[in-house]
Amino acid sequence: MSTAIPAKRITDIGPPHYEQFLHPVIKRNYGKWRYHEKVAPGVLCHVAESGERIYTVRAGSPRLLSIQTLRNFADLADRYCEGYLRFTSRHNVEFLLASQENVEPLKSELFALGFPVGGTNNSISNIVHTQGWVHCHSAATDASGVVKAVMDALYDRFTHEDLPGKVRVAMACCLNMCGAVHCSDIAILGVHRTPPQIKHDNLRKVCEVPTLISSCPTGAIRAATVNGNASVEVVEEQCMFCGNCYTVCPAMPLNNPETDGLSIWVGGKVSNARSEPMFTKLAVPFIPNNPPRWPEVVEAVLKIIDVYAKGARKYERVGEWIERIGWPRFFQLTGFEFTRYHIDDFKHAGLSYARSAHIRY
Amino acid sequence: MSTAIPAKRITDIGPPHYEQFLHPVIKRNYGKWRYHEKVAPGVLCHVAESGERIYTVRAGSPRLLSIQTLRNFADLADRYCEGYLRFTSRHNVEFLLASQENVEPLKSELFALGFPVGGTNNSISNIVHTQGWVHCHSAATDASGVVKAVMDALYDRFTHEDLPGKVRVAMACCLNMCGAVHCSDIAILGVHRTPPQIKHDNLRKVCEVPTLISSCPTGAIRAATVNGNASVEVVEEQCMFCGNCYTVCPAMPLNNPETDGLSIWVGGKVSNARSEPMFTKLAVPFIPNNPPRWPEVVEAVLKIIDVYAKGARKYERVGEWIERIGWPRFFQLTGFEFTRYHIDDFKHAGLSYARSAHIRY
Amino acid sequence: METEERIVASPEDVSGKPETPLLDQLEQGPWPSFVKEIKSAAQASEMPADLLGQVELSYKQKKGHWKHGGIVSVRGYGGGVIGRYSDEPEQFPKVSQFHTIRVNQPSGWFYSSQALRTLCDIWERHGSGLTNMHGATGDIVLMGATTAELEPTFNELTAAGFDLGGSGSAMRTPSCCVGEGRCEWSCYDTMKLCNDLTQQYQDEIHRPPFPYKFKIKMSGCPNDCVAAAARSDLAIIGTWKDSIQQDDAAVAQHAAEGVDIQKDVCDRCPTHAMDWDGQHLTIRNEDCVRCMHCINVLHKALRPGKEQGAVILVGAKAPIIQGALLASVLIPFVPKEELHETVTELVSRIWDFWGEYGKNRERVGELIQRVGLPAFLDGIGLDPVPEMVAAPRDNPYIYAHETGGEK
Amino acid sequence: METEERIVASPEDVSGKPETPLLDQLEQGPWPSFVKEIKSAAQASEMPADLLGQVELSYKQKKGHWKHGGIVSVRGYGGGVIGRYSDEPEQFPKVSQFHTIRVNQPSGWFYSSQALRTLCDIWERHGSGLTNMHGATGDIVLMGATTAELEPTFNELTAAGFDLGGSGSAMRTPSCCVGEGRCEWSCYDTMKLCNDLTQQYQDEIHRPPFPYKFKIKMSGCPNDCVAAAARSDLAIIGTWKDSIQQDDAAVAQHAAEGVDIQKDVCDRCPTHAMDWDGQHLTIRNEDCVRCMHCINVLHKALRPGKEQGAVILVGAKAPIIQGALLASVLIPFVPKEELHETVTELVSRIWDFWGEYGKNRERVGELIQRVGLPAFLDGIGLDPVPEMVAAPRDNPYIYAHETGGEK
Ligand code: SRM
Ligand code: SRM
Ligand code: SRM
Ligand code: SRM
Ligand code: SF4
Ligand code: SF4
Ligand code: SF4
Ligand code: SF4
Ligand code: SF4
Ligand code: SF4
Ligand code: SF4
Ligand code: SF4
Repeated sequence: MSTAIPAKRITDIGPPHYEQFLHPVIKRNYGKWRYHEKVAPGVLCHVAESGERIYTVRAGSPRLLSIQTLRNFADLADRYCEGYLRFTSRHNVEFLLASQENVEPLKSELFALGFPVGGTNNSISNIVHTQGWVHCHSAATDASGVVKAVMDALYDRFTHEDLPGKVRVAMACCLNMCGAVHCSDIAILGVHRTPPQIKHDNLRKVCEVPTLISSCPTGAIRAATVNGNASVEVVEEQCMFCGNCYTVCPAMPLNNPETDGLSIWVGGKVSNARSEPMFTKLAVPFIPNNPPRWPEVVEAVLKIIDVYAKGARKYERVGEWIERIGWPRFFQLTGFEFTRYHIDDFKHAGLSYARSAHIRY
Repeated sequence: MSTAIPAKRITDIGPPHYEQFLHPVIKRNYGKWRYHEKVAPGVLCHVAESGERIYTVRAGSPRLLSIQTLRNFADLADRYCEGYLRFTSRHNVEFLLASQENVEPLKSELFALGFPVGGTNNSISNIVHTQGWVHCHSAATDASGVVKAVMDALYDRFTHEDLPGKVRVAMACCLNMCGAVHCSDIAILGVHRTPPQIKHDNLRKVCEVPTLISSCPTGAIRAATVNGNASVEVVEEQCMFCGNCYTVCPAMPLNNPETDGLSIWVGGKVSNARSEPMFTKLAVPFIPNNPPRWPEVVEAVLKIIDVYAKGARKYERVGEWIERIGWPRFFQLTGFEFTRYHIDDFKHAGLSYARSAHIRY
Repeated sequence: METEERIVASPEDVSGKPETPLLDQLEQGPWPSFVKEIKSAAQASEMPADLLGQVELSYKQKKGHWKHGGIVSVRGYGGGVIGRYSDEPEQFPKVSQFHTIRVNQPSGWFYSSQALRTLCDIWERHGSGLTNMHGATGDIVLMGATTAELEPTFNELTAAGFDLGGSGSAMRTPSCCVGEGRCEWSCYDTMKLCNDLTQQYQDEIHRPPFPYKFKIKMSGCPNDCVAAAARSDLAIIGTWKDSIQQDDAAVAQHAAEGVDIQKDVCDRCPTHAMDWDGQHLTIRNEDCVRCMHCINVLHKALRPGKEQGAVILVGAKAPIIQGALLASVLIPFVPKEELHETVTELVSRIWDFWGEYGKNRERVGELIQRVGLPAFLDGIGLDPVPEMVAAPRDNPYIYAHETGGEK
Repeated sequence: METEERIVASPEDVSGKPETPLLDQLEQGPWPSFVKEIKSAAQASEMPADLLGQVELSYKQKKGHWKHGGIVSVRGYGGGVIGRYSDEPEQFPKVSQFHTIRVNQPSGWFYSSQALRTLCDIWERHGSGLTNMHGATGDIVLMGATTAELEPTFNELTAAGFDLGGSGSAMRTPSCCVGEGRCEWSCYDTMKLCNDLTQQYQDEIHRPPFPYKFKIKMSGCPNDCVAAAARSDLAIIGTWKDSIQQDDAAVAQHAAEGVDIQKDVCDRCPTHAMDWDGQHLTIRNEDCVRCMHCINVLHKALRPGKEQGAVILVGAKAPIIQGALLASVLIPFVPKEELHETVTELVSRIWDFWGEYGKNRERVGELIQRVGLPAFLDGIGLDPVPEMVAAPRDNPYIYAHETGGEK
C-alpha cells in the first residue's frame, strides 16, 4: 500500500505546533478573551478584548470516525471556517467560525450528515468511552455499542440545555477505567465477576510468575504446580475480579460470557465548581450484557437523569444533588435496590460508614 | 476502720433507682418539659407543660473532690434545693431549685466556697479529664494540674457566655484517651515519644509474649532472647509510642521524663448540631512537661480560643470555624508551625491529603 | 532506659508531712483546686498526705510513680476495682496500695443530699476520702483504698443500695444524659433505659465475659450530651421521624428578641431545609437531617416531632488499637416503645458475633472495621440499608461470590 | 473455564462479507453510529469488514475476541503502538493483526482541514481508515494496522510533521484544555506549556524509562476541562491569587436578565464568601477558594484575578491497583511566569524519587500512598504546607524519631 517513504528517518519531533492550526481570529486574540455568550445549544461565542468574536459550533461524535467522515469535517471547515476546527476533551468536534451568518448553514449541514449540534452548558455532552469489543482484550462488554444505545436515548438531552447542571456520562469496559469513569456524574462500567481462568499450559512461557503474584491487590494468587507445570492458583474467595493479573499475564483471562456484564455508578465530578471533585459511587452492581442495545443499561441511566432533572436545584451536579437529598432518597427515587455490595469492603471501607445521627426520614 | 458490716452479702443489685433522687418538681413533670430559659451564666430554668419551673445552678468542679466538699454540696442542696442535686456529663455539679429566689443566695455561697457558677450555653464548660500522675501508671503528664492551670486562665470564659459557640476542652494523659479527647473542640493530650524500655528480667514472668507481640498496631514487637531470657525487642523505627504494649505488659513502660510531654489538638465535636461529629486534629505536636503550671500549654489553648473568639461566626464550633477559614489560615492566625508531623501517616493517611484545587490565598 | 536514681521528694515539714512547693502553687488561682481537695481530705485520712507527696515527686521528676495495676476485686466479681500500687512504697507507705473503686452512679447522676452523705460516710470509714464525681465512663470513683478495705467497703455500699460498676473486658457502666428528667428535647426516656439496661446486665458488668470492654451510652436527642457517638460501643441517640413541632408565635418572639433567623438559623441548617421570609419560618421536613440546630437556637419555638424514638449507632472508641472511631449507624430508627426490646435483642446478637469472631482486646467497632460491615450485618442478621453508609462504595472491587456470580 | 466451542459468526452475504444483524441495529437511532463509520471505512480497506464480523461475533457470544497484545512498535521507539491480534484469525484474517497507532495530537486538538486530510491520506495508504478522534489520553488513535505497516506509516507521519504518543511505562502524551486559545478564564497558557513539555520529554515519551506510566494534564482554571485532577500523575490547574475581577454593571445586567444572584450564586458559593444586597455584589476574596462557580454563572461580569498561575497536584489515577486516587495538592501556587521552570524541576525530582523507590507498576500516587506524603516530600525536597492536607492528622500515632525525640 505505502508509496512515498521519506529518505531520512525522522524521529522525536513531537506533535506539530498548534499555532499553525489556529483560526486567524484566535491567533490575533490568543490569551485576550473577555467573555463568552451562550448563543444556542451547541453554539458559543467568545468575545475578545479587541471586540472580535469567534463562534463555536459543537457537534456530537461517535469518536470512532472513518477517514471519510474526517474528510467531510475538513470540507465543512473549509466551507464555513476558513479551514479551522478542533476536537474537545470529550471527543466532540468543534467548528470555529468568524462569521455568525455561517452558524445556521453549518448546523444544517451537520444535522443532515447525522452529526447533532449540542453538548454545551447544562446539556449532556458526549459519553467519554473506551474500546470494548472493538479493540481491547480486557473488555467485559462493548463500549461503542452501549454508548450508541444510551446516546440515542439521550439525544434530546444533547441538543437541549434544559438540565439543572452539566451531566457527564462516561463508560469504560473494564476496571482499568480508561477515562474518568471514577469521577463522572454517571458512569457505566464493564465488570467481570468470575476469577481468572488460568492457562496452566503456557503460563510459565508467557508470564513472569513473581510479577504475576505480586500484581494481585488482594494477594489472591499463589504459586502452585498444576499437571506438573509450574503455575499459579487463585484463592477464589480473595478474588474481586479486578483483572490486574490478566494485564500482566495473558494466561489469566477473565472474560466469561455467562458472568460478565455492566454496573452503574453515580455522583462523581472533576471540576472544582462549588464542591470539590468527587468519586463516582455504586448505584447498580450488575446488569447482564444484552447486546446490541443493552436496554437495562439505557433504562437505568435514563432513570437517574429523570429523577435528577426533576429534583436537582439549578447548577447542582448529580453528586451534589444526591448529597443534598441523601443516598436513601436516591435509592428510593430510582427504585434501585440497596444491597450488601453497595457497602464498601475494600481498603478504606471503614471510613464510608455513616458516622452521625444526621438522617432524613 | 470499718464498722457496720452487713450480715448477708448483697451483690448484683445495680445502682439505686434514680427516681428516689429526683426533685419533686422534676418527678411531677418528668418527660413533660416544654422549653427552657437562659437565665444567666450557669443558671437555667426549665418550664414544664404544667407551668411549673425548675431552676438549675451549675458550678464548676475540679472533679477530684473530698468527702468534705461533697458534704458541703449536700448542705447547700438541703438549704436551697429541698436536698436534690446532680452532676453533669462534664463533671460539674448542678443544684436544682424550685424557687427562683434561692438562685442568688446559692450562687453567692458557691462562689464563696470557691466554686464558680457558669459553664452553660456558649461558655467554656469544665475540662473533661483523666487521672494523670494522681492515679494512673500510663500517664505521660499530669491531668488535674494541667486542667487547673488552664481553667484558671479560662475562668472568665466559664463564668461568661460570650463565645461564638460552645467550646469543649478535654484532656487525657496518654493515648488511651479516657474521655472524648478525640472529639473535642480543643484537646490536650499527654504523649510519650520514646519506645518502651523493656524490662527483660521479668518480662516472661509478668506477660504473655504472643499477646504482647500481637498488641502492637504497627507490628514493631518481635520475640528475642536477651541475656539468655526469652523476651522481646522493639523495632524502634516502627514504634509510634502508643503504649498499647505497656497496657498488656507491665514490663514495657514508656514513661520517660526527658521526652514525655503534651500535644494540642483542635476542631473535634460530638453533637450533631449543624455539622456531623468530627475528630480532633493535630495543632501542636509537642510541648514539654513544665509543671506545676504548664505555661506553654495554657498559652497555646488561650491562643486558639482567642483567635476563634475573634473570627468565628455565631454558633460556629471551633472545627466548623476552621473548616470555613481553612487550615492554612488557622496556622497563620495561631502562629503554630505546620510540620511533617501534622500530615497523617497512619492507616488511612492517604485520604487526608487535599484533593481539590479549592485553596484560599 | 529508665533512670534508676532515687530522688527523695521534699524535706518534710514540721508536722512530718512532706512539703509540696510545686503543688502548693496549684492552690492559687480562681478555679477550684484539686490540691485543696486533697489537703482537705487529709483531715480525715492519712492517705492524702502521702498522695500529695508522691504527686509532688512526680511534678519534680516529670514522671508518674504508680505501678502497673494488678487484678484486685471483691469476692465473686471480676472487676469494678482498679488496682494501683506506688513504686515508692517506702517513701509513701500510705499509698502503697491505692486502688480505685468504681461505684455505679444512679442514672443521670441525680442524688439526694442524704445519699451523698451516705457515700461520704462509707468512704470516710474505709478509704482516703477522695472521690471523682464522676469518672469519665460515669461511675462514682472512690479513689484510694487498700486491698483489705475493698470487701468491707463493698459490703457497706451494697447495704446502702449501691453496687460496683464495670472494668476490664466487661460491660461497662452505662450512662445517659439527663433526658426526660430535665430536658424538653429528649425523644425517649434515657434515664429509664439506662437503669433498665444496667440492671439487666449486672452479670456482664461484674464478671467480664467479652473479648474487651463494651460501653453503652444514651442521649435523648442528637445534641448527644453524653458524647455517646464518640465513646460507646453502642450509642442510642434520640430522634424523631415526623415534623419538627413549630410554634409560630414563639418564632416571631425570638425574632423580635433579636435572633437573626435568616443568618443564625436558616443559613446554618446543614441541608438548607428552612426558609424565612421575614414573617414566617417554613421547614421542609423531608430535607431535615434532625441535626437540632434550629431547635437549639429557637428553643422556645421549635421542638422535636411527636413520633419519637432513637437511632442506634455502633462502634465508637478511643484510638487504641487501630485508631479512633466515631459510632456509625446500625438502625436508623427505633420507635421509643420498642427501644428496650430492640436494644436487648441487638445487644445479644452483637455479643454472640463478637464473642465468636472478636480477637482479644478487639472492640466491636474494630471488629466491624476488620471483617467489614456487610459481614457484620450477615453475622447479626440485619439487612443493609443506605442509611448505614455516608455513601455507597467508590471502588469497583466487589466480591460477588456469595451468589455464585449472580446477584 | 473458557468455552472452547467455536461459533461461526454469521452466514456470509452475497458479497462475501459477513452479515451483521446485531450491529446493523446500531445504525438506527439519531446519535451518529460507529457501525456506519466502520462500514464507510470499508469502502477503502478490507479490514473494516472483518472488524465488523468479529465484533458481531462478540455481540452474539457476549465475549471479546482480541488476544492480549504483544509488544510492537517502530524502530527505536519503545511504545506508541498497542499490539492487537484476533483470536479468530482464520475467520477474520484482515484483522489478525489490528494494532493501534497513537499519534501525538497538537495541543488543544486544533487542526487545519489540510492537516486532517494529510492524516487521512496517510491512514488510507497504510491502515484500516478507522480512527479515534481522540483517545482518552488525548492521542489521535489510528486504529487497525498490520505490523508490517507500522514503520511505513510512522515515516509518513513524521514527514508530515506528526510523531507518536506514549504507551507502556512511559511519559504519556500530555494534554490540555483549550485555554488561552478560546477561553477567557485561562490563568496560564495551557497550550504552550503542553506543547513545550511534550517537546521537552520526547525521549521519555518514546522510550519507556519509568516503573509505570506518567501522565501530565493541564487545565487553565479550576473548572478543569481536561479532567486533570482525576487522571493525571501531575495536574497543573490554573488559578489566581488576588481578587476576582468584577464588573458591577455587568453584574446588574445578569441580574436584570433573570439570574437569581442570591440563590444561584451566593447560596452556592462553597465558603459563603459573597453577599448580594439586591444592588451590589460583595466578594470577600480572602474566603474565596477559587472554585469558579460565581464566575461560571456571572460569566460576563466576573473573571479570575490578575495575579495568575497554577496549583500543582499530584497522583491521580484510575483504580488499578490499589484504588482510584484524585490528585492532591503539591504546590499551592506557582506564578504563571515560573510555571515551566517549576514543573521541569519538580518533574525531575519526582522521577528521581519514583525511579528509586517506585515498585514495578506503581504509579506516583500509589507510591505516595505507600510511603506517606511526609516521606515523599523529604524525598523530593519540598517543605510541608497546610494547603497539602484536607486537615491535619486526627490520630495520635506520630512517628517522631527523625528528631531524636525533639521536634
Ligand atoms: C471545549 C471544552 C474544553 C476543551 O479544551 O475541549 C470545554 C469548554 C468550556 N467549558 Fe468545560 N469544557 C470541556 C470539558 C469540560 C470538562 C471535562 C470533561 O467533561 O471530561 C469539565 C469537568 C467535568 C466534571 O466536573 O466532571 C468541564 C467543566 C466545566 C465547568 C464546570 C461545570 C460544573 O458546574 O461543574 C464549566 C462552567 C460552566 O459550564 O458553567 C465549564 C465551562 C466551559 C466553557 C464555558 C469555558 C469558556 O468560557 O469557554 C467552555 C464551553 C463549555 C460548554 O460546553 O458549554 N466547563 N468542562 C471541553 C468540552 C467537552 C465537550 O465536548 O463537552
Ligand atoms: C447537663 C448536660 C447533660 C447531662 O446530662 O449532664 C447538658 C444539658 C444541656 N445541653 Fe448539652 N449538656 C451536657 C453536655 C453536652 C455535651 C457532652 C460534652 O460536652 O461532653 C454535648 C456535646 C458536645 C460536643 O459536641 O462536643 C452537648 C451538646 C449540646 C448542644 C449542641 C451544641 C452545638 O452547637 O454543637 C446543645 C444545644 C445548645 O447548647 O444550643 C446542648 C443543649 C443543652 C441544654 C440546653 C438542653 C436543655 O434543653 O436542657 C442543656 C443545658 C445546656 C447548657 O449547658 O447550656 N447541648 N451537651 C451536660 C452538661 C455538661 C456540662 O457540665 O457542661
Ligand atoms: C478512670 C477513668 C479515667 C478518669 O479519670 O475518669 C479511666 C482510667 C483508665 N482507663 Fe480508660 N478510663 C475511664 C474512661 C475511659 C473512656 C471514656 C468513657 O468510658 O466514656 C475511654 C474512651 C472511650 C472508649 O472506651 O473507647 C477510655 C479509654 C481507655 C482505653 C482505650 C480503649 C480503646 O479501646 O481505645 C484504655 C486502654 C485499655 O482498655 O487497655 C483505658 C484504660 C484505662 C486504665 C484502666 C489504664 C490501663 O491501661 O489499664 C485507667 C486506670 C486509671 C486509674 O488508675 O485510675 N481506657 N477510658 C475512666 C473510667 C471511670 C469510670 O468508670 O467512670
Ligand atoms: C486507547 C485508550 C482507551 C480509549 O479508547 O481511548 C486506552 C486503552 C487501553 N488502556 Fe488505558 N487507555 C486510554 C486511556 C486511559 C486513561 C485516561 C487518560 O489517560 O486520561 C486511563 C485512566 C487514567 C490513568 O492513567 O489512571 C487509563 C487507564 C488504564 C489502566 C489503569 C492504570 C492505572 O494505573 O489505574 C490500564 C492498565 C495498565 O496500564 O496496565 C490501561 C490499559 C490499557 C490497555 C493498554 C489495555 C491493557 O491492559 O494493556 C488498553 C488498550 C486498548 C486497545 O486495545 O486499544 N489503561 N487508560 C486510551 C488511550 C488513548 C490515547 O492514547 O489517547
Ligand atoms: S477500560 Fe479496560 S477494556 Fe476498556 S479499553 Fe481500557 S483496558 Fe481495555
Ligand atoms: S482478578 Fe484481581 S483480585 Fe482476582 S486474582 Fe486477578 S489480580 Fe487478584
Ligand atoms: S488517659 Fe491514659 S494515663 Fe490517663 S487515665 Fe486514661 S489510661 Fe491512664
Ligand atoms: S508503644 Fe505502641 S507502637 Fe511502640 S512497641 Fe508498644 S505497642 Fe508497638
Ligand atoms: S442530649 Fe438532647 S435530650 Fe439529652 S440533655 Fe442533651 S439536649 Fe437534652
Ligand atoms: S433540625 Fe437541623 S437539619 Fe433539621 S431543619 Fe433544623 S437546622 Fe435544618
Ligand atoms: S479549564 Fe478553565 S480555562 Fe480551560 S477551557 Fe475550561 S473553563 Fe476555560
Ligand atoms: S469562586 Fe467560588 S469560592 Fe470564590 S467567591 Fe466565587 S463561588 Fe465563592
